[in-house]
This record gives sequence, structure tokens and C-alpha cells, in this order.
Amino acid sequence: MTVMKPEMKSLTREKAKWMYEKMCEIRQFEDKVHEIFSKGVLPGFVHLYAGEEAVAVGVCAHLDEKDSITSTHRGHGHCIAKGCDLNGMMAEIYGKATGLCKGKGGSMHIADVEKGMLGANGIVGGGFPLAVGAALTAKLKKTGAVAVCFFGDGANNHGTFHEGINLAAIWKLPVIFVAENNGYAEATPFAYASSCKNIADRAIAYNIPGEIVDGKDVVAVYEAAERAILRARNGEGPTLIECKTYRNYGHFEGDAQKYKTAEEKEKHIKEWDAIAKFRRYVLSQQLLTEQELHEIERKVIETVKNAVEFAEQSPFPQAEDLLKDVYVSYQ
Amino acid sequence: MTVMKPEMKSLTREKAKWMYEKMCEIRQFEDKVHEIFSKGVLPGFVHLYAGEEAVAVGVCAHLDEKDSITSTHRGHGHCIAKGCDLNGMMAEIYGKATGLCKGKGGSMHIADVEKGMLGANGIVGGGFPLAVGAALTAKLKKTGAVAVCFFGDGANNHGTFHEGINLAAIWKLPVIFVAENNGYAEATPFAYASSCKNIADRAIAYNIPGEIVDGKDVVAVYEAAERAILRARNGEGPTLIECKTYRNYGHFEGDAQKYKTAEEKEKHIKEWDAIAKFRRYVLSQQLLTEQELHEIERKVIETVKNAVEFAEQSPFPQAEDLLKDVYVSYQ
Amino acid sequence: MTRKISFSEAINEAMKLAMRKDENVILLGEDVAGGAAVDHLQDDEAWGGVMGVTKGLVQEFGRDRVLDTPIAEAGYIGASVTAAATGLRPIAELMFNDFIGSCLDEVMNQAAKLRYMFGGKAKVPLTIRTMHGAGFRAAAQHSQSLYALFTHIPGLKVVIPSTPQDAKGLLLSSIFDDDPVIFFEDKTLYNMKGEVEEGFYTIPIGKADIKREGSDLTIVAIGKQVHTALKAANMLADKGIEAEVVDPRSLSPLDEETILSSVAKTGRLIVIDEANPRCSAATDISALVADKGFDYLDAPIKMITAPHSPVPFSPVLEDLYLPTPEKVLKVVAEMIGDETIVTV
Amino acid sequence: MTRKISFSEAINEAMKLAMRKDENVILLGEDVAGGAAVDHLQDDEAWGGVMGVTKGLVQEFGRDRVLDTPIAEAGYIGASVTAAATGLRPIAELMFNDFIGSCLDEVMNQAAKLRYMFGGKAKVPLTIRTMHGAGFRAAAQHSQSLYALFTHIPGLKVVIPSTPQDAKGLLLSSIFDDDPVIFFEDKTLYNMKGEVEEGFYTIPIGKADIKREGSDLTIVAIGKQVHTALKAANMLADKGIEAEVVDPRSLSPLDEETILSSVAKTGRLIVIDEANPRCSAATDISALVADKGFDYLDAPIKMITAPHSPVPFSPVLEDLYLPTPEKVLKVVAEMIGDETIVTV
Ligand SMILES: Cc1ncc(C[n+]2csc(CCOP(=O)(O)OP(=O)(O)O)c2C)c(N)n1
Ligand SMILES: Cc1ncc(C[n+]2csc(CCOP(=O)(O)OP(=O)(O)O)c2C)c(N)n1
Ligand SMILES: [Mg+2]
Ligand SMILES: [Mg+2]
Repeated sequence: MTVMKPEMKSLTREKAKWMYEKMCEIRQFEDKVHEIFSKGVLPGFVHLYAGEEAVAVGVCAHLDEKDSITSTHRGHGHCIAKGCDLNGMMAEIYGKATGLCKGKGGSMHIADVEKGMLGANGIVGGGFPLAVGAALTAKLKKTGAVAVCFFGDGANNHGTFHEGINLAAIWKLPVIFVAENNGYAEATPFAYASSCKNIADRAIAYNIPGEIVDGKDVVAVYEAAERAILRARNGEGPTLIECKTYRNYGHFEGDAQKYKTAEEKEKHIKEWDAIAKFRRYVLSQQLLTEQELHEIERKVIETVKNAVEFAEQSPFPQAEDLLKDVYVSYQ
Repeated sequence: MTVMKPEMKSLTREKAKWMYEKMCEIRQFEDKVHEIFSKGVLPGFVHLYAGEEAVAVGVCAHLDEKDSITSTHRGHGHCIAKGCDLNGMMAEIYGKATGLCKGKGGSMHIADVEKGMLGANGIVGGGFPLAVGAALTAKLKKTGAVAVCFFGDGANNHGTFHEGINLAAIWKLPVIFVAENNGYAEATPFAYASSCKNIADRAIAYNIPGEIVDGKDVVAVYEAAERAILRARNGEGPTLIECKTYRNYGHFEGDAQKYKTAEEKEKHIKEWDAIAKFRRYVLSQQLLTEQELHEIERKVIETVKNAVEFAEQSPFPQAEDLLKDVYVSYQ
Repeated sequence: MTRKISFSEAINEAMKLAMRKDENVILLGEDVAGGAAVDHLQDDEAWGGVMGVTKGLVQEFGRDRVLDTPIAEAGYIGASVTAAATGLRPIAELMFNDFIGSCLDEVMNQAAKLRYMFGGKAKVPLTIRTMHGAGFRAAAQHSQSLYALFTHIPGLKVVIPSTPQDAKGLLLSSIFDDDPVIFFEDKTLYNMKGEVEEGFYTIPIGKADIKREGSDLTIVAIGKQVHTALKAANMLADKGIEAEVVDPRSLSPLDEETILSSVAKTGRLIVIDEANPRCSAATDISALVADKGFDYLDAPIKMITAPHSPVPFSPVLEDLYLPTPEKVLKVVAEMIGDETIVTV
Repeated sequence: MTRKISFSEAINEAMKLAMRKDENVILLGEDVAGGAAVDHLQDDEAWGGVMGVTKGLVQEFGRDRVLDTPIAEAGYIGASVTAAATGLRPIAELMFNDFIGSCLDEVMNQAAKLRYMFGGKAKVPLTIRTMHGAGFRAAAQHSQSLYALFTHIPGLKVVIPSTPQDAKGLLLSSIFDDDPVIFFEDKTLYNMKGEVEEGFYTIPIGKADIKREGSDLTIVAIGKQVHTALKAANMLADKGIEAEVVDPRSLSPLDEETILSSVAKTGRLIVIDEANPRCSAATDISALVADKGFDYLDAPIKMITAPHSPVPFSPVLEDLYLPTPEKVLKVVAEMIGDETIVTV
């Protein structure tokens, strides 16, 4: 794993607290979904983000609601980091009327456009052009907003990667392309499917900066994102950041994951765990106390528990909802 | 214009003669089509290759019939260099039954699969995956053949560029990707639409060699193609060659070409003309004599004249041809 | 006040008016301005689209609002989807509808579904203008009429005008519609002239237009084929047969009522659609009437379409490929059992 | 000799037999082997496709003939077109038919048109296997049934089996057909078991199968909906109504004759198609009969389809979205004017 040495610049106590909380929320949320899924309660395909928390959180720590993100099929982490309501998310995964998309989208399409979360996406590579579009609005309407495109190592070989980044580059749009290189696309290793050694190496093809970051180190991600977002807001165009990371669970719930080795799982899931690492960091830097961390952890468990209860107690959509929202005025 | 110094290796007298003849054929063919089109005789869209002869000829000089090429909307030059019959080509452009595609394809779809010419293509970027497919057959059937993908600077921003080259690279397929960078895609300059300075710079993204060649120098193209084809036949995978060139006519017949400057036209069309340059070269190297060249030029005029006569005297397709060849057995 | 202008001028005028009215309206596509970043180019020398339809727009609105794009349909059409969802009102030009193969995902899975998947919490006010149609000697990859593909996909609106007046009013409606609209322009109609109202006006999407009244049979014709139908109707009138010509103007939504009332009156239906026949707009309209208008019918429903083949290049074959007034007459002759009407 | 195996096993078996018979048959797609280049992976631990349909093939045929691809549908589907045109006989897997948006050009403008554009001097013996269908709680981008789009495009053949026995025989025909075939597999049928012949056999493309004989009405049902039709037919039989169930098995070419003769016998037609309704296979079959079978008809042609909306995620909505035997009964009740049959 190639790693950029993080160099602290702007991480405040408040930010650190927010980051730790969001990382814990994601982990707790995903562990809980995993548990519920295994009971056979949840419908459909579910792709969990556990293990990759540092990426979504390190990047979104710089964003506010006017900024946009596009996400992937593995979108829960991005949603949480971008401030989506956990009750609404969980209800959506259950297909309930109180879900963020009224139960019509499900895990693969959770969105909250008002919060700048432009949707999880069932189409690999779907997010590249979509991030470009949000950035185009930002540029033409001079809102000062940026757009972040999260994508996987598998998506990096899709044609939209090329078209999206080239467009952002020639128009100098405020986009940050964030690769979540977790080593696999389904069961296919990154090294088999990609002719490049690193995704960031491809930045040269677009004359934009490409940076490799330890995706298990939220501070490193935070720093890299800061540089890229500054560049974007200054009108200097897009950046490609590659975060080397790992998904703790399978591709989707039900995947036996035989393609992984025991050693890599041990390393990534135990030794290099992003939350544990950040916990040690904030303690060692005296940004947060053991007690504060504990308090956050307790609160998060509560939040996610409430989300599950909320989802379970929520009603399903009504028959008449089936044909609503196809058009602004349905014909 | 960045230029690689050519270094002669294997250019024989016979090859030089063939190359000169093919370049002259292309020029003469295109000039003639231009002339006829301006009389309003020819139907449809016609994109002329005049000015770019050195690219098709320098590359195809290494190929035989088992090797494949994929082409573009600007395909006449590739066809001629790959050995297509000029009578059949001209008749095709006229929409006649004797055309290479029985009049059903026209200028944008001339093909001769038996000759390894897998078709001009009306879809920009369409050729990348198609070249990969021919190379896949070659590899799996161990034919020793290579596939060449000719494409424009405009095509270099299409998603298929990315997907096609990546596939060829990971599977180490015998493909040579030949960019014909003539500075424009329709009226849009390369420098505006492409975030890279050179198309060859993008080779890094696929971990393959990328080379920039003076596309007006057929010897330089010939040399670069030789290296790439050798590599391909040795199982070392694809190469990206960028030929800097220029189209002497407009994007299509009818284009006023206001986006070009008088100076650039003067330089490219007069000073740097590929045929004149090669003519000087073969004379100076005493590969061919003035008389031999003259003989070729005379013959080529005759050949193209005959092609036009052939086309004009050929019959149109019959009504019953309309529904033939939709399927192998039409239902 | 009206004056005679061409189909292409009417479309150009609609875009100009829309861009004047709302600064969120932008135009993007390949060479829609033309000659981007060419220093010496005077704006009036810019292409204005491959057929000149967008000529002059970059002069008035500048290169920030009239954007030339790379040849990257997935890229710029996809970007238009979220540009629309985040506050702009883009007109994206897909030069030929045949190129939808490069960006169907962005249209089908993103633009069309965003609102539904997000539970109604997004809108996509995007207009995709695209050229279609055979007869231009442009061969198999530049001559298709693919509106059936879009009509099949819920979440899209599909508009297809047949006259300059309709084109302008429908394009203005499309641009200011809050749903994604695919707007089809037949490339062989661009030079057709007609009376067009001055100034800003809209024609509602989803409202068919009876282009000719008649009581003996109904011809529903799509896009350019409205003119084939009108020619055939004139020829039929000479034989004492009065055909009603219905122009749906949009395929999605489809004005079922107007079609059904016409058939209720005439008892006979012919659909003219120059697209390929299978799973087409022709079958769609037939099936509608075979269900909801069955009791009105006195005769089988006939469809006049292209054959099930790609568009051939050779002019002689392409002319055979398309519907003609003569083909309509032949069908009518069979329908009413009077062979004499084909002998014009 | 037959034995009971599942729909997915039948498909797997067809591929295995084809690959044994002809070394030019290769299989490529995302994770069709699974775990490419993972050293420690035992071949039997390889995924064999996202649903396990291609499991075991890489063991027998090796990674040269069972190729995992990057997520690059335009790339590998496009490559399959010319691999086919130059001597191989590829089976390309498009994991979900919803992903056609990433590679429509390669299918529509290349595979389908190559032969015609080249004047018959090429053939494209390519089979694209793809998953479709709602009911899996997979939401709007993984649940579509898009066969109408392909049926609209000349040059393609479109096959859609409803039983394990048909799936195997039709897939073998598809693989050895010299034209490009899109082979649709309903993901909710994979576990369905049925009697399947052993060994190599083919079922011709373009030949419908009468899955149940009946004299009172004809139900043409597509893919999985054949089972909806059969259930409804059984329920109707209890009421003394005998429905004939016709399974077209391929939409392009369509066996018009079998459909028309059935309607000639019954005088009534219902089409069940779980795809979206507009410009659909349902309208296609309706329109066919409204033209060529009009004189046989005693009642309006009815279509039972999904509504004109994307597929909703929520199970309660998705269940409402799909055709059901109850919906069929309701339509039959209206058709024959007997309300009592709906009360089961
Ligand atoms: C266009 C498209 N092709 C294929 C798929 C099926 N698919 C879903 S997720 C996935 C793997 C994605 O890998 P990666 O981009 O690395 O993301 P990760 O799952 O590792 O987060 C694939 C092939 C899809 N959803 N969309
Ligand atoms: C997918 C697609 N998009 C757009 C077009 C329209 N078009 C035809 S040629 C062309 C320009 C191609 O430029 P380039 O690749 O540089 O080739 P050149 O014409 O310079 O040889 C465009 C935009 C097309 N044919 N296909
Ligand atoms: Mg991955
Ligand atoms: Mg060019």
C-alpha cells in the first residue's frame, strides 16, 4: 500500500468529533444492516461500506449542503457522511413509506438532493457524468460549490470515467474524483481488470493532479481532500484522489468471499482498521478524550438502534403511490 | 509538432514502391471524389482522407490479409491501404450494386472483411472495441494476426477509447491503436476538447508504450508501426501511436472550414505534404527513380479514372435487395 | 403575427427565446457553437451545429451558455441530467438519435428514473434535441428513427413535431417542462417552410393536432409522415374519400382521446410511421385502438412503416424503404375494397 | 431421457455442451468465471457469475475460454461483435439487461447492422445472455424487461424462454445461430425446476409453443408470464373457460402464424407482458392481430403489463407492479361480460 504521509493542517476538535461520530455511525449502521439482512428480513441487493469509512468521512468533512456528491451501489457511507438522516435511510432500506425515497429507491438509490446527496447508483460508473453536471451548475451559477464523485476500482475501467474526467478537466470544473480502491470489483481483483498500477496514475491522461492516499487513514484523506477542494473552489479544476481501502464484508450480502485471503482480512479488518486508527490518533493528539469517545460510541449505538426501530415501525407505501412521481405531473 | 526522428530499418524498394503507389491512389481517389461531390452527383455524407495518406499507408505496409483494421467515418484511405478494390469502393460511394457492400453501406461503411478491412464506421469511437475483438480471435486461435484501430483525435475522448485500450492491455492483445490527430473533430480543435497535450500521453494510463510520430512522414509512421506490430506479434500487448497529421479538405464535403487559418493550410497542404516528402525521400535514397515514380503516378490516374467509369456504368441495386442480408437467413 | 420561416429557423428561434427568458437555459453539444477556442473565428463563422440549426446562439449568449462538448455523449448528456437536477434547464443536443447507443444509460437509467427512485424529491428539466429520419442518404447509422425506444421508457416525454409552427411551440414547452423530454427533429424537414407565430408561445405536450378533417378513415402519422398522409389524403379526396389526418405531436404522453374520437368517427385506422415496425409507435397506436377503440372499427388496422431492416445507403433502396402516398393509397384500396383508387 | 433440473442448470448445461462441441465457443463477461488471477482460489470456489449460472465452466474450459472482463460493457460486448465476425462464436454475458445503456451502440449499430451494411459479406454469430425481470426487490435499475428495445432493432434475434427445457434448447440454437441473438433470462426463474432432456438438442428460434390448449380465448404470454397465464388458465378452467396459452419463445422473429391460428380458433386475445406498456411486445402482438387477425376477433384485444413507471423497490409496490393471475381473471371477466369468474 502506497501511502502519503499525512501532515496535519486544519483538523479542529469539533471536526475530529464530527468525524469520529460519522465513522462510528457508518460502521454501526452497516454492522446492523448486515445482522438484519442475515435474518432474511431485508429485500434486495445490499452492499455494505464497513471498512471504508475513512474515505467518505475524510472527504465529506469539508463539504456543506450546497456541495454535491455522487455515490455508488455501496452508498450508505456516503449518505451518512453527507448528513442524510439515519432513520430515513434505514426505512428506505426496509422499503418503507418513511424512507428517504419513500421506499421507492431502496439501498441502491438512497438520495437526498436537498442535502447535496445526488443518489447512490446501481450503475457502475454512473456517477462520473453526474458529478460533472452538478459542478457545471456550480460554475455557471457561481455558487462556489464543489461536486465529489465517489467511485470504485471497478468503475475506473468504465468509459464514463474517461468521459467524465476529461469533461471536468477541459472545463476546469470543481469536481473531486475519489477512487475507493478496495482491491476488488465483485470477485475480480483490481490488478486483473485494470491495466494501470494505481488509479491515480490515470490523472496524467487528463493533465490533472492525481494523488494516492491511505484510505484507512481519515486524516490523510481529509488532508488530500482539502487540497483538492481548495483547488476546485479556486477554479483550477478537478483532482483525482485514490484511496487504498478495503471492504470488510463481501461484495454484497451473501458473498462467500473466497477470493480474499485470511491474511489480508486480518490485516485490513483488524490491524489497519480506520476507526481504531483514528481513535488512537485523536487520543494521542489530545483532540478528544477517552470519555468523549466513549460518549460518541454510546450515542451512535442508540442512534442506529432508533433507526431500526423507526424503520420497523414505519408503514409500507400505499397502492396509490405506485404511479406517483414518474413525472412532475403524472399523465 | 513533436516529431520522432525516423531511423530506416527495413524499407525495401518493393515496399517503397507499394507505399508510393498507395499514397498516390488515396490522394487521387479523394481528389476525384471531392470533384464529383461538388457536382452534386454523390449522395450522403462524405469525409475525405486526403492529407493523411502517410498514416494509413505507413501502418498497413506491415499488414497482410489475415491482419485486421478498424476504421472511421473517414475511411477511404484505410480501405485503399488495406488493399480494397478501388472499383468496388467507388461503386459503393455511388450506391451501386457492384459496390463492395452492394451499395448498402456507402462511404461511411465500406468494408471488405475478407481483406481484413472490418469497416468504416459512422460511430466515432466505434472502432476501439471492434479492433479488440479481432485481436481476441487472433490470440485465442493463435493466428499470429494483429488488429489495427485507426481513430481520430475526437474519438480519443469517447468512453470506448478507455474501455478498448484497457481491455487490450490487460489481455495483452495484439492491437495497435493509431491516432490520427488532425487537429480537429468537425470544427472543434483537439486542444479544446482534450485535456491531454498529446494523445500518446494517455498510454501511461494503460501501462503501454505511447509514441508520437510525424504523421506526414510515412517513413516515420512505417518505423513506429513496425515496432508496435513486432511487440504485438510477440504477445507483449498493445501500443498507442499518435500521428500528427492534417486533413486537406473540410470535415465533410460542404464544410467552409473557417476554423482553419490560411497559414496552417499553407504549411500542411503545401510545405509538409506527405506525398511530396516521400517522393523526395525515395529519390534521395535512390530507392526509386524519377521515371518509376512518374510511371506510378500515371498508372494511378488511370486506375481512379477507371474506378469512376466503373461506378458510373454500374447498375443500381434491385428492389428485392432491400430486404436481403438483414439476417443470414432472412425471416 | 406570423411569417414564413423554415423548420430549422423555428427551432432556432425557440431556443433563442427560451434563453432570453431564463438564464438557466443553456445549450450544449458537439459543435453547437462550433470552433471553440479558435481565436481568429468570428462568431458568425461558427458552425452552429452540424446542420446550422443552432447558428447565431453563441453570438447572443456567449460560450458560457452555448457549450461545445467533446465527443463524449455519456459524459455531457449525463452531466446535463444533474445540471438539470441542480438548477439549470439544459438543452442537450444529441446530434443524431443514432448516437443514443453511447448514452442510453444516462437517458434511461438516470434522467428517466431519478425522480421516481428518489421518491419525487428531484426533477430533471432537461430537453434532449436530436435528429432522426431517413431519406438523407446517410446510411444505417445516421438515418434511424428511434422514438419507440424512448416511448417505451417511463419517465421520459417524447415530442416529434411535423411543422415549423409546431416545432417552435413544442420546443418551448419542452424546454420549460420539468420532466426530461426527447425532442425529435427530422433532418429532411429542416428546410421546410411554414407560417410561424412571432414571439413566445407554447403548444402543450400531449395534445394531438388534427391536421386535416375527414370522415372516411383516420390516418395517424408521425413526424414527417404527416406530410405523406396529407398528400395521400389529397389524392384520396380526388376519389371522393375523406381521410382525417391526426398528428400526435408527442408519443409520450400520447393523446389517446383525440385518436380514439377520430376512429369513432371514421371506423378505420391507418398508422404511418417511418421507423422500423416491431414494438414501434405504429404498433403502440394500433394496440391502443384495438383495445379501447375496438368497437368503432370496421376494418383491420393497417400500419405503413419501414421494413424490418436497417436503412440502406443506395438512394434507390432508400426510396423504397420509406412510406409514400402511393403506399398509403394501396392500403386504402385494400381496406375499402376498391382497387380503382390506386390508379392515380 | 429427461431429469428435473433448474432453469439455471439448464442454461449452464447448454453452454457446457456448446463449448464441448465447438472450440470457437467462448464465454465472456463480468465474473463469469470469477476471481480471475487470484492465486489461492480453487476453481470450484470461483463465483461462476453473480447468480452462479456459469459455475463450473471455467474448470472445464479454462480461463482462455471463460473470460472475466472489466466493468466495460461497450468494450467487451463490442469486442464480441468482431470476435464473432472473425471466427469465434462468443457468448457474452450482459449481467443485467438494464446495463444495455452502457453498450447499446455495440449491439444496435454494430452487431445488428454489420451484415446489412457490408452487403451480406459478414456474419455475427454472437449470443448475448442477459438477466431481466422484476420481483427480485432489485429496484429500478436492476429489474427492467427491455426486450422490446431489441425487438425494435432489425438484425437482432430476441429469445426469451419460460421453462428449463426451452431454455436449454433455445440457448443451444442461439449459440449456433449465425446472427446476433439476445437471450433473456428471468432472474426469478433460475430456481424453477422442470424436466429437461439430456444431451444436445435444439429448439428452433421463431417457433412458438402452445403451452396449454384451449378454445375460448388466447393468452399470449412472454417469458415468466407464461406461468401467470397457466395459473390463470387453471383458475378459468374451474369456471368452465378454456384458455389457450401461447408462448412465443422468441420475439424476433415472431411466430405470427401460431398466434394468428390460435386467435382464429378462440376469437379472443389477451397479451401478458411484464415490461412497460408503451411500444412494447404487448402492443406488437396486439397490432399484429388487429391487422392480420382482425376478422377472427370477437372482442377488444387486452394487454396486461406493468404500468408506465419504473420498477419500485418496496416489495409491496413491486408486487402491485407485476401481472398476476387475478389481474388476468379480471380482464377475462370484462371480456366475456361475466363478473362471477373473478370471485375465485
Ligand atoms: C454498468 C454496470 N455494470 C456492472 C454492474 C454490476 N456490478 C455492480 S457492483 C460491481 C462491482 C463494482 O466494483 P467497484 O467499482 O470496485 O466497487 P465496489 O463494489 O468495490 O465498491 C459490478 C460489476 C453494474 N451495477 N453496472
Ligand atoms: C458517437 C458519435 N458522436 C458524434 C458523431 C458525429 N461526428 C462524426 S465525425 C465527428 C468528428 C470526429 O473527429 P475525429 O475523431 O477527430 O476524426 P476526424 O473527422 O478528424 O478524422 C463527429 C463529432 C458520430 N459520428 N458518432
Ligand atoms: Mg472495488
Ligand atoms: Mg480529427
